Amino acid sequence: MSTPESVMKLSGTETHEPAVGRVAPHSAHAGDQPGRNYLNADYNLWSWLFTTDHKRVGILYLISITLFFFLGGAAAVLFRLELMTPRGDLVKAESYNKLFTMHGIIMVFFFLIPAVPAVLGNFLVPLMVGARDLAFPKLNLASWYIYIIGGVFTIVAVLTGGVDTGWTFYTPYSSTYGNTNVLAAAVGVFVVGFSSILTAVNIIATVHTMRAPGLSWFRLPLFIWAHYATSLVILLGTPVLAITVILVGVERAFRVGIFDPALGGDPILFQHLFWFYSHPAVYIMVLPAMGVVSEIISCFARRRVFGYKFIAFASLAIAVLGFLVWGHHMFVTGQSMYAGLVFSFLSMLVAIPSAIKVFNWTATLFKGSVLWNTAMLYALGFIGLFTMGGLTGLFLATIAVDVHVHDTYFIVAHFHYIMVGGSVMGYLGGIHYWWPKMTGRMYPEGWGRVAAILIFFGFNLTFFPQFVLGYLGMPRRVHDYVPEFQILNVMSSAGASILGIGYLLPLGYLIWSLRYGKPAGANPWDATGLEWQTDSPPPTHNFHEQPVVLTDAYLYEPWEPPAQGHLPQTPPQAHEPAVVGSEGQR
Amino acid sequence: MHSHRAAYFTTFAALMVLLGVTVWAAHIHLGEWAAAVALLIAAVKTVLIGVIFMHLGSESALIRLFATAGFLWLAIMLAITLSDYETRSLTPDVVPVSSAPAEPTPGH
Amino acid sequence: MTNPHTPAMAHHATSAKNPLAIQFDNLEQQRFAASLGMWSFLATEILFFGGAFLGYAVYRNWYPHAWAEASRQLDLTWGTINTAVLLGSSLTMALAVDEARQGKSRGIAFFLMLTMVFGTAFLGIKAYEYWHKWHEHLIPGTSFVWSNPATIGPAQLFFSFYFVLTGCHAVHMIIGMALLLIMWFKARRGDYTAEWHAAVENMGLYWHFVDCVWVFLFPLLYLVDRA
Amino acid sequence: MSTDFSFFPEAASTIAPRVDAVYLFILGITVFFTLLIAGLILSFGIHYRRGSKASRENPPTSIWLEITWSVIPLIIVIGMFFWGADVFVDMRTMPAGAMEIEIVGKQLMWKVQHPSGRAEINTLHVPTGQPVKLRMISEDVIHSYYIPAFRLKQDVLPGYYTDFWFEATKPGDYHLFCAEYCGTEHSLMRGTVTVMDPDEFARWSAQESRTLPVEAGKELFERFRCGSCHKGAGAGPGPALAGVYGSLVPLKGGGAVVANEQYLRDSILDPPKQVVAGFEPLMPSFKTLLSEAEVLQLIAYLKSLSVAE
Repeated sequence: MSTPESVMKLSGTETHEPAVGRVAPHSAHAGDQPGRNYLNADYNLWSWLFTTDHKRVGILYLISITLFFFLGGAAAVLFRLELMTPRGDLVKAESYNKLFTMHGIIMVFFFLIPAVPAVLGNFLVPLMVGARDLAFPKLNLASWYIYIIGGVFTIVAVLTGGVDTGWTFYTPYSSTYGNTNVLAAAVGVFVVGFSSILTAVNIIATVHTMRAPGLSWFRLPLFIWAHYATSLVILLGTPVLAITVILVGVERAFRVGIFDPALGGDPILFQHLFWFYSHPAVYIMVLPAMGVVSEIISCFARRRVFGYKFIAFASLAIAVLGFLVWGHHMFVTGQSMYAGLVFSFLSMLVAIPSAIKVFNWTATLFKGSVLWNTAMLYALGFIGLFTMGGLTGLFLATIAVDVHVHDTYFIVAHFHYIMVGGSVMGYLGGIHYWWPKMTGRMYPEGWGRVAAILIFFGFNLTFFPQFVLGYLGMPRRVHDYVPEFQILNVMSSAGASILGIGYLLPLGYLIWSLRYGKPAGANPWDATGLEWQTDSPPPTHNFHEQPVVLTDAYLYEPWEPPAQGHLPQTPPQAHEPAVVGSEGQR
Repeated sequence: MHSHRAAYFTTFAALMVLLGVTVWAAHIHLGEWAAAVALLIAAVKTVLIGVIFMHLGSESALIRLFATAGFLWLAIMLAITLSDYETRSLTPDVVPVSSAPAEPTPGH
Repeated sequence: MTNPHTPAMAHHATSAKNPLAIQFDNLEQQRFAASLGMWSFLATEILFFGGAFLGYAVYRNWYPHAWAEASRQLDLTWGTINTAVLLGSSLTMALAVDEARQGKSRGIAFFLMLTMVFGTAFLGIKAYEYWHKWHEHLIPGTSFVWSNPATIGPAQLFFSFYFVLTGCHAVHMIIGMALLLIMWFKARRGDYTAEWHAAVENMGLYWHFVDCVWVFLFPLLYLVDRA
Repeated sequence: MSTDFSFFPEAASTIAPRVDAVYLFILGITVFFTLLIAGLILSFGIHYRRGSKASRENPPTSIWLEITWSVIPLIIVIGMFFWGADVFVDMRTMPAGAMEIEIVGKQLMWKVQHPSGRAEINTLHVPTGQPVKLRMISEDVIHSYYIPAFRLKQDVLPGYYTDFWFEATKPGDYHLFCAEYCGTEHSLMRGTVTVMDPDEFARWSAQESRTLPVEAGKELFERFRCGSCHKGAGAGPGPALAGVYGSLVPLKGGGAVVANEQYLRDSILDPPKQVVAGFEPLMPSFKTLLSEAEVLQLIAYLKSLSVAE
């Protein structure tokens, strides 16, 4: 067991004893010989494909999610090239429609929703709460297999002709008039929903029942709060998407009119059911990234997060309010005016918790000692771009403006600012911040910063012109547009190529670092948090000795250990009271 | 651990009685209250099954919260969506042409 | 520091004699996690069926008369018997869990078998009802035959929701029956002890939930307006 | 239609400047807060960068700071809501006596029917200074009739009428887009909206002497011999149609409904759906015999019956 890092790896302020004590409960694992960790514990394929180690499932997810990210990205590059010219000349209309649908489905269901929770969440939640594994390891592996099965269905649907309904599958086009593989894609989306449900069940059970002694709720890292709130949203939202996809599938397969107006059905009912899940889904995508940013900001500003409780409760508020606002996607369909006004008001309220978070993160930098390394660049980039994304959401919540900009590129720009500017930057920041912990190797800092800056500017050049295009009235999902929109589209396409290169860089140097990266110690950033109190890469069961948490999270100021014996008052949920020092009384 | 067998049998009997009641209630003319009554009886049966058969009575508050959260969110979904359907015909459009007030429309 | 767990191999099998999984500290924590996990899953099931109930509520609100007319086509006697059968299976499942709490393996197996019998009876009656609908040309789509032209559209909507709701419920029943069969073998093998029987308890939660879904489905589909 | 590049769309309807005002207000808020946050991040980040000599004792943790940046954004967004709602209610309140144009959306095509009898495909000619109400329906999937210069769009649904109104202010040609993805040719479902002065519009309307929709409706009414059942004052098996439009129709099995266009359309295409009290559902469905455009003409005729009384 390596002794806690006493000397600060990086230049800067005073050293201190990390806020974690040691106790050896009867269930410690002397079996983990030094030098054995979860990566070299076993090399054959069997041990990877049938692992129940949450860290290995996280790595499996990392690989499959990266594949889908570049698949969706390739579709994006293709139709960005198409949009360089007003005439639809690079690809036919059908293939353009299939490309943007593939981009939508793959990016939403196979990258953004699983990315942070399934990769970083799976890997870190047990480590951060001081547990040896997730509550249901076999379910965790099943979640990855379900994800792969869903992925296979979707890729088969794409390869055998593609889907051209858009990722929203609006009826009656998807159920009656469209003639592409809607059914196969619908099954793919239906199946992959269960993957995130299982991840959510795992995270909820782990956070509630397996916290380390002394780790009360308000000592949890905000990463855990964010993932807990996300898991609640996944639990309460995803099944509605499942039944919606079944209803569309039944209507399409058996020629039965569930949403068919000819039989008295209502196509807007589909939109209600679809958006009841799909709006909370955008919070599933961004909340975990917020959790990552809270960790990074606090670590590299060497400051306790400003307003810890406010950020924690803001995550829960977003999770709850997120379920009340879906109607703002339907202001201009046949939805009633009064319902529109109600949804507009509620959509305004949901902006407040996000605003609170942004202000708190910014305040955390005040009087801190800020280190501008790669992870921090991504985190600060997240805050800037997420602020723009959130504020442009106010245009869409204001019902009068939404009537004009609905289904235009203004909307495309808004959600890309939140999804790409927010979630993807947060995801990349998290990957870089915990890369040493996951692989035991340091990534090349210089290249990391270059990629982060390149992505930031490539992103802005891609999506800022789309705000202007949107207000000018360019509709979404068109491969052939009126000539005066061309200049802005060319700018956007130029930005897209820079962004594409920006994303390839991390792929390159991170893989390179697996072999040639500097070995990273247990705590290269000298961060607080239980995941940094074990080796990098961690042993199969995470901790050599069960850690005990003595104080609040993110304690970067100087700190003296409390008098011996006076320790955690609020034992975690299901444990007997864990009083340290009295051996064996567990 | 002693057996709760007696409690289960009485609960089962209560459920069968409620089944009879709900069938009987459907045969009397309740008008639009029929749906409400049927749902109420079903809710009572569900609570019975939940508290006794599913041991919610003896579970911790957290699990009871998770048990009710699902129904709460379902209620949110139903309430807001049905409010849209109820108010859809109330758009403040003009009173139809034939009985439009005879005031001169601007701009003519 | 010796510890009851075998050296930290990734795969660590729990068994009847040593049910404590490696990631848990004690059996109470493991049981609580299993129960919380099951209830989280049941919350997703509530909203899964809830989505279909939303569609049902909208269309019943729009076409009350058509849906009452369509609902009268369903066979009420078989529906009532089916509900009673399912409540019965809920009782036997609860008794199975009760036996598990007392560690009586033979009792668990007996009541699990009884639950499966009731479940099979339910699915049998349901299959008969489906055949009856097919026979009466009440399956929505091109082959739908309906006496009153006024309500042929909404009637098809009713039967679409009838088949989606009862179909999803039946699929949940079939999955439940498969799990019961596996559990029956394990119970006979003595895998469940008074100290550790979370699997039986979770199976009970799942089965009672599927029963609760039918408790709502029965009045909403069969008893729209029999006055 | 200005084909040269501009950053801001033209405003050619009475509602457009009001929408632009709300847009610019929110734009101001967005720019202010974005610069505020970015500025704070950069200044804190640089001033307190690691190794800098800035003083770092007693960092503030005041509850008041939290309250301010919760309440102030709340007030701002509530303000946005009310301003937006005010403009939206005016958008959705159809002015009395507006000129009613009927639009039928079909994949790749907008068929327009003017009360003056003129019909158009993918174009729309409207006069300035007069409220125009578009009643729209789709024959297949959901489309969305979108005129950026008017800042207005409304989805066009199959089976249900949707409508929106505008009052054009600036003569000229403006883009017309389909904003809801509707299949392969979604991007080509475009057209032009031509705004003309009232007199020029009158001349345009009179140019081609097409049959008025009311006359076309009357011709359809006679061709399908609707009068054989719908005799005057309920003499026949069908209810009397004179004066039915806009009246409160009691329904068989209780309840009543205002006989608006939707009710008339449903009663033509799906007669037994809402049968009038005191009558039997004998009327056959005309769903396969009439196109949406013909239904609109019949409804125009029925409305003329009520005005004539």
